[in-house]
Amino acid sequence: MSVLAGKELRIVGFLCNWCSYGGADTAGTARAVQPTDLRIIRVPCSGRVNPLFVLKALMNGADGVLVSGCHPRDCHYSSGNFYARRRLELLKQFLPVIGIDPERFEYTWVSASEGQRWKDVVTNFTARIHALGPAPRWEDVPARYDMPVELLESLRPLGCGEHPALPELKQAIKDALAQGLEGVLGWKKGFDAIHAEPVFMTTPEEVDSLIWGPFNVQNLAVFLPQYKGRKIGVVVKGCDSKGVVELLSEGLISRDEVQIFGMGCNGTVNLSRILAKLPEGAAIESCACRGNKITVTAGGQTIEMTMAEVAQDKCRLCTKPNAVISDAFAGTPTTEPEAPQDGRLPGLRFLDSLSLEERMGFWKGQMERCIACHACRGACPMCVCRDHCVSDSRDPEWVTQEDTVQQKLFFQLIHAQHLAGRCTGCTECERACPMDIPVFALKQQFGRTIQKIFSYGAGLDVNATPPLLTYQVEETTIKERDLA
Amino acid sequence: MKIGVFVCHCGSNIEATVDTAAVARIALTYPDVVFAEDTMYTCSEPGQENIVQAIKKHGLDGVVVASCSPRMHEPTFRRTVERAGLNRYMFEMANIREHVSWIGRDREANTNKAAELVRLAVEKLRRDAPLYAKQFDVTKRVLVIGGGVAGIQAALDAADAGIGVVMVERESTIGGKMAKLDKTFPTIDCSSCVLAPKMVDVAQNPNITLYAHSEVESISGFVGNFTVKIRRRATYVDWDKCTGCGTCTEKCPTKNVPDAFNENISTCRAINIPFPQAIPKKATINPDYCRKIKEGKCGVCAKVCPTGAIVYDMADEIVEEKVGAVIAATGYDLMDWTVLKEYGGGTYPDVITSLQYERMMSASGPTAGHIHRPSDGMEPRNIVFIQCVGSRDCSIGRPYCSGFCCMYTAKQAIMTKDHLPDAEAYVFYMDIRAPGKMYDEFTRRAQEEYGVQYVRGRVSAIQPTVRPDGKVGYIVRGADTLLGKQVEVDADMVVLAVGVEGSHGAGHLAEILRISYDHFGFFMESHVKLRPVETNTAGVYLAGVCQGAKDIPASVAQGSAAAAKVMALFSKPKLENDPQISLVDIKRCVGCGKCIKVCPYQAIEEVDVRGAKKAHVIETVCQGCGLCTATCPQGAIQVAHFTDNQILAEVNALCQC
Amino acid sequence: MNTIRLDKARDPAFKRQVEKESGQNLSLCYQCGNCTAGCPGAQVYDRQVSQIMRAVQLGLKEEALKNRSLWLCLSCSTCSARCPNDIDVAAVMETLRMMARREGWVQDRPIESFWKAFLDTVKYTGRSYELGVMADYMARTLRGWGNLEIAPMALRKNKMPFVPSVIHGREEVARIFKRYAEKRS
Amino acid sequence: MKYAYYPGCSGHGTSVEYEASTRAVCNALNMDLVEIEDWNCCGSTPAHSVSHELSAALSARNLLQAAKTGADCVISPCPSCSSNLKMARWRMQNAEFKAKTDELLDAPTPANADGGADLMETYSVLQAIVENVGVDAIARRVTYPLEGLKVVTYYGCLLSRPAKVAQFDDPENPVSLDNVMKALGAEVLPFALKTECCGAAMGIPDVNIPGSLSGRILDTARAVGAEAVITACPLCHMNLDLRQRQAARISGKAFFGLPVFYYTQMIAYAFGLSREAMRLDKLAVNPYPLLDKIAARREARMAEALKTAGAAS
Repeated sequence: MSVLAGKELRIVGFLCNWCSYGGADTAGTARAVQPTDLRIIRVPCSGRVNPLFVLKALMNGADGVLVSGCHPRDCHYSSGNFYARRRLELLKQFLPVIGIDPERFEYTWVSASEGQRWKDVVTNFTARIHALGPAPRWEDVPARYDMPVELLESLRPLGCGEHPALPELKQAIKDALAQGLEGVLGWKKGFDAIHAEPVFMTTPEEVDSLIWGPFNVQNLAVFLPQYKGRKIGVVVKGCDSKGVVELLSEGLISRDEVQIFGMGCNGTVNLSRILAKLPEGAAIESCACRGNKITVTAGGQTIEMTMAEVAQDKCRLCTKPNAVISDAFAGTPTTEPEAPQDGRLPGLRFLDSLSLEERMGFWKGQMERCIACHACRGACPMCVCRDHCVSDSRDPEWVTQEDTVQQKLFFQLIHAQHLAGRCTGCTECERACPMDIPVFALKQQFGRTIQKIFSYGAGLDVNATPPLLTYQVEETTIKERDLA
Repeated sequence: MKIGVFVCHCGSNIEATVDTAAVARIALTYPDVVFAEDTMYTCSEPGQENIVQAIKKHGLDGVVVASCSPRMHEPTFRRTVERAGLNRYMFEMANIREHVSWIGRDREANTNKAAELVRLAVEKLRRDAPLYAKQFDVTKRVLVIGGGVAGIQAALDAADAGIGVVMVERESTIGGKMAKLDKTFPTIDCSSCVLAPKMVDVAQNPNITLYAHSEVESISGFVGNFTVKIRRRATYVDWDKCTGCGTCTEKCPTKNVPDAFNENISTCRAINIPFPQAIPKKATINPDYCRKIKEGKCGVCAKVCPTGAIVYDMADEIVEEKVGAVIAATGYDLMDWTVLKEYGGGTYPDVITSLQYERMMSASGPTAGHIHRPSDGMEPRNIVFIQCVGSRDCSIGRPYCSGFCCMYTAKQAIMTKDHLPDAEAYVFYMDIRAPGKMYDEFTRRAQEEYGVQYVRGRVSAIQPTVRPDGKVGYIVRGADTLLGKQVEVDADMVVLAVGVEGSHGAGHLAEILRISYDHFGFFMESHVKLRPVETNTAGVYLAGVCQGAKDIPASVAQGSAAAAKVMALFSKPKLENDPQISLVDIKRCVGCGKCIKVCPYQAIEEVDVRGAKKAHVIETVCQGCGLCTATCPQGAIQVAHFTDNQILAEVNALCQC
Repeated sequence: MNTIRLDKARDPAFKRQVEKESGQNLSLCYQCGNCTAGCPGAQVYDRQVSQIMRAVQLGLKEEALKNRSLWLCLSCSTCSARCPNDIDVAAVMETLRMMARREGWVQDRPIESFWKAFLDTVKYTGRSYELGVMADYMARTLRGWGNLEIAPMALRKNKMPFVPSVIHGREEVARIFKRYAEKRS
Repeated sequence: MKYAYYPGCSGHGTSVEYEASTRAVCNALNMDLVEIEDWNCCGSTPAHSVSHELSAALSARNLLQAAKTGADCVISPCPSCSSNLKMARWRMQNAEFKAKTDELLDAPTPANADGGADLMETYSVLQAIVENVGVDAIARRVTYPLEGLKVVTYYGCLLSRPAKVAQFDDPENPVSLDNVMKALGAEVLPFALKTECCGAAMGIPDVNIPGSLSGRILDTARAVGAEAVITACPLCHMNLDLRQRQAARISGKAFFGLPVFYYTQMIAYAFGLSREAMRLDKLAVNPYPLLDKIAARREARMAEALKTAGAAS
């Protein structure tokens, strides 16, 4: 639909039926003249406003989006706006990472009696959007294809040698199987020397195939929900264990149905980094690991590399190398480093260094490369919707099957939004991406905001309530925003 | 789907700034729209009939009306489409009056905007499904909050209709502000003679349960089924035993307690019954002053009480009541006029409020009806009344007229002349607002019969001075704008007609009741003209000044009106829910329980469906807020008529690039 | 008094001009008279502040500008402090005074002369000089004799030095006045 | 804190005693004052009555001179001067007004980030004493308390008005002077005319205006039992003190005989500063009988205290 050329910008408002919609009526009844740009969508409650609606509007070309609800403590449904406040504040702080000016989105509170306030809100917000001008359009922004290349310094020494406690771990698993555990998820050697693959160990022989080392990259927590109702075990690295904790805290698996086997982790590799050092397309013949050195023979060449060169980014800043929860822990725990000042991985560091428009261009370039295989989703232990992912559904139909940058990015936004407050930072989404798109940056943007506002990190406490499923009547860390 | 669109002119309300014919033409280009036209008054009988005929003639499956706010006429048009055989929920509205024609002057922009809003409504309607209401039981009892004249009237009317009433009053007696008044305008009736019999009726009516000295702590539930927690504040007297004999008060040695009932112009004892006609007539100890409670010494009242009713270690008690409806009648308080330093800010003893003056004139008041000024007991000769103190004053954030001050000021001036025939009464006013029956005549009588001197102008300042005889005087400096002169009166006493605001704590109560309130603590009615005693929360009604300044007859009328609304609500054997509620798609639900966690009404329960955990909505409990829908990652729980797909369709209609 | 034909006499542009120059919304005034009530000059005014405000509201330019009150205003701001509608009435009075000067409708020459005398002293010396101002003023207007009543005491207490203080930057100050005069003409 | 000091023209004429006592008191309170070099008249009421730009230009020159001192802010004892300096800075925050005013100056004023003029802030000396030094510090320094002296404080129009520019004390019921006087041991009587206008400079063209207005202030002060009036403004002081006889005559009252002090003179007295720090000789209404009374009360109290102490030991 056409916006009156030159006169109006496209501003979408989501107003709760009881307070703000009434406030807009009161303003109308008082003939309080306002700019004509705003289009109001009536919703029952500001708590009904899924932040994805706002993202949808902004992705599809809205120049500004306004959400308005009842004043805190005066919600018609008693607490809807409290949830809305958390979700919308988080959204506002998320927007810059995809190159959208957060000033284009605002949320506020207007009661049904506040006609004058509503007029001020509309007038001020419209003036703000006009000052910002039309939103940059995805088709106009130049795509860029440069990638973060930074190699972060590791917080602790990473290693790849034989783990001395592996026999102890195997014995613990064998004992557990003997006591009636149906099977235990672990890793075994894969199709070549640098690939590991998951194994569901049910016999002592299978347990003997268990390996532990830099190639055990998969987060096995991803398989746990599908074993629901069966008593099984899982072998975890520190990062994997956080996923288990989060699944437990959300009630998606039961504590009495899962046994957790842990061992100190010394880091895992980013396979793309190894492959990049090898002759293109060469088959891997052998691999030897000692200390922090990996020696790979491929295509007749023997190439030596260090963990410092090929380790996964997350391992470099890892502060939880040991399982945060376990029933059996083999060997001595790895020393845990202090949390770094700056926990950003290269993806987010790179995005932070770009201007808003450059960030848009970045995602445009990356999403052009995206093949929509959804491997990111498959690898994510917290993606529990499985067959019911909204990206595959027509009711609701959040994304179409259209192969456009916006649709593909919107899937990533859904994923990131669904993980807000739940993502444990295992970066499996990014690892699994065949195109090496740094999609974890979107989740980390949410994660750091949640850490900042709610001092909350997911996957650390089984009894914690994720911040988006609760609220405080007075939010001391959320600045009251006032448009009037 | 076949959709019909009706674009209303609303006379010239919409047509003046929106080209409704053009909107109708554009609407015809929208998907599924097979019929569109502009009509003069869609809500009028011919307008509605027109819709009915169009549905029949064109076989419409759904209707969009573009007119006023759905908060106004959505129920009207739902009935209209139902008359034509459609499901009442196959209807949507586009608000092109309050949100378009009344707020924008640019006809082109308005027309475009109106057409877009119609588009939103069409897109929403295309995804609507017929809905059917469910019935649920209703608790036929009503909670009345506040025992002033409005609350009393509401309680008595409801009780007379056989409805159980729970009345909660913050003070230790009912009666409210009216009980403090000496006389009432325009008849100069004795206030307590009119009110006291009604108060007695409240006490004696078997259908009424009265909790005095109590406050509403919390309310949960919804229309028909509220659960109320009431805090019975400790009185330190067992009211079942107290006979109201007054011996305790007589013997209490603590005599310096500010007497709140007498607006603090006098003192009372630490154990007290506010006034002779109090209901309930029971004593209450003020723990801030009681020596026994504060210091552990004394205990005189316990010694003299003939029934042994004194309980020094009494604690607050929480009681729970179940009701189906609530009437808020919490009245008002005077605004804090001490911000007005030019009137002394409360430091001049002989500058008092009209309510204090009322107590002074009352025969049951502290001076037994004799007018003596507080500072030295002198009988005043010159009394100045200042109107609009804290009313119509934007500089202190009080833009509104308090409504009844003009009338009671006239009454008090007349009463002054009655009490002190030789005294002079001056009234400084800006405008006299006397629109009620016999009201203007009354203010005229004050001037014509009683010789009250009215002066048109505000008072700039009150300046105390010491007269040659050593007595304090108050130079009241104002203007006579009719004369165009500055004028002064050397007054003995000044009475301020202080403006009103919502009762202290009204905002907090509004939050408990989930109703809107304004900046001044007044509760917001559902529609300013047509639904004056209803609120936007079903089952919660308003009576009296809590909704806005009004005098006694209007408060009484509203009390009866609120009671009538409750009777109508309770007249049905069962209530019907609004079926625009959430529904779980069992196939999509993974049983994660996030919806259960956030639901404000505990309306979602966990059920076992063939061994799998699933969410299930209790239909009569769900209020349709949609918080669950926004929470569920899979989109497995959808609130009807505000589904993800409907809102997405609206967003997509607006933003397509 | 002549009847005012409002349809002819009203000058809405005048009201707008006053509003623009004073930054005040005159429509907010509801004529409560509080400005008049608190005005220390009310007793000597020939037209009360509230009446002047009314004249501006109606757009009656002469009524608003041709009066002595504008010149007797003490700029004490009591009217502004007590206005229930938060109108800066003193700013309106000051605006009207400037407009009256522009129109050549000064109704109180002596007071204007006092200002001129005062400002001339500042212009020539950089500072004000009470005795000089007084003498200049009395010479210009042949008025102000009432002040002679306090002169002996002032002189006895040596409160009025006979020599003005002159600042180094007096030419700089004079240039301010010169530019101001050029801009006005 | 370092203050750029603006004495104002009357400090060299009618209010030499204010000027002397202000400097002495600031010195006693360890306030670092640097007089603005070659300051000019702020233009007073005549300038802003004639043109806001002219008034602002005269003030702006002073504020630019003040900036050269490297002080934190400007202070002035005279409410009219400080009001003008404050108002100039306030008006010149508006870029358009700044541009118009700059046209009158030799060189334009420096601009701040918002396009307004970057000028130093001005406070009255009273505000600086009350807010930066504090009345507690004054109370601690008192050696000769004003034993039972009953005073009314008279602020005049401009100390706290217009509120949006003055940003000091309550516009209707200011209390800063009251607190200072209480710290000195005086009893401050309730006085409704604290901010009523005294007639300002209208005495020059028409003595009847300040005559009647000041007459009323003095009459009420006497009626409530004041022994003295305390003021902070040279113009007010002139109308209440120098014109006191005239005021009595014009308002048809008997001569009030009420001494009118600058608050700084009272501080100087209570601190026991030198005669030159008070310049009581400059007052028109004879203050000495009253001061003798205070001294007598003090001596009586001391004697009483000694007696009690003796009896106790």
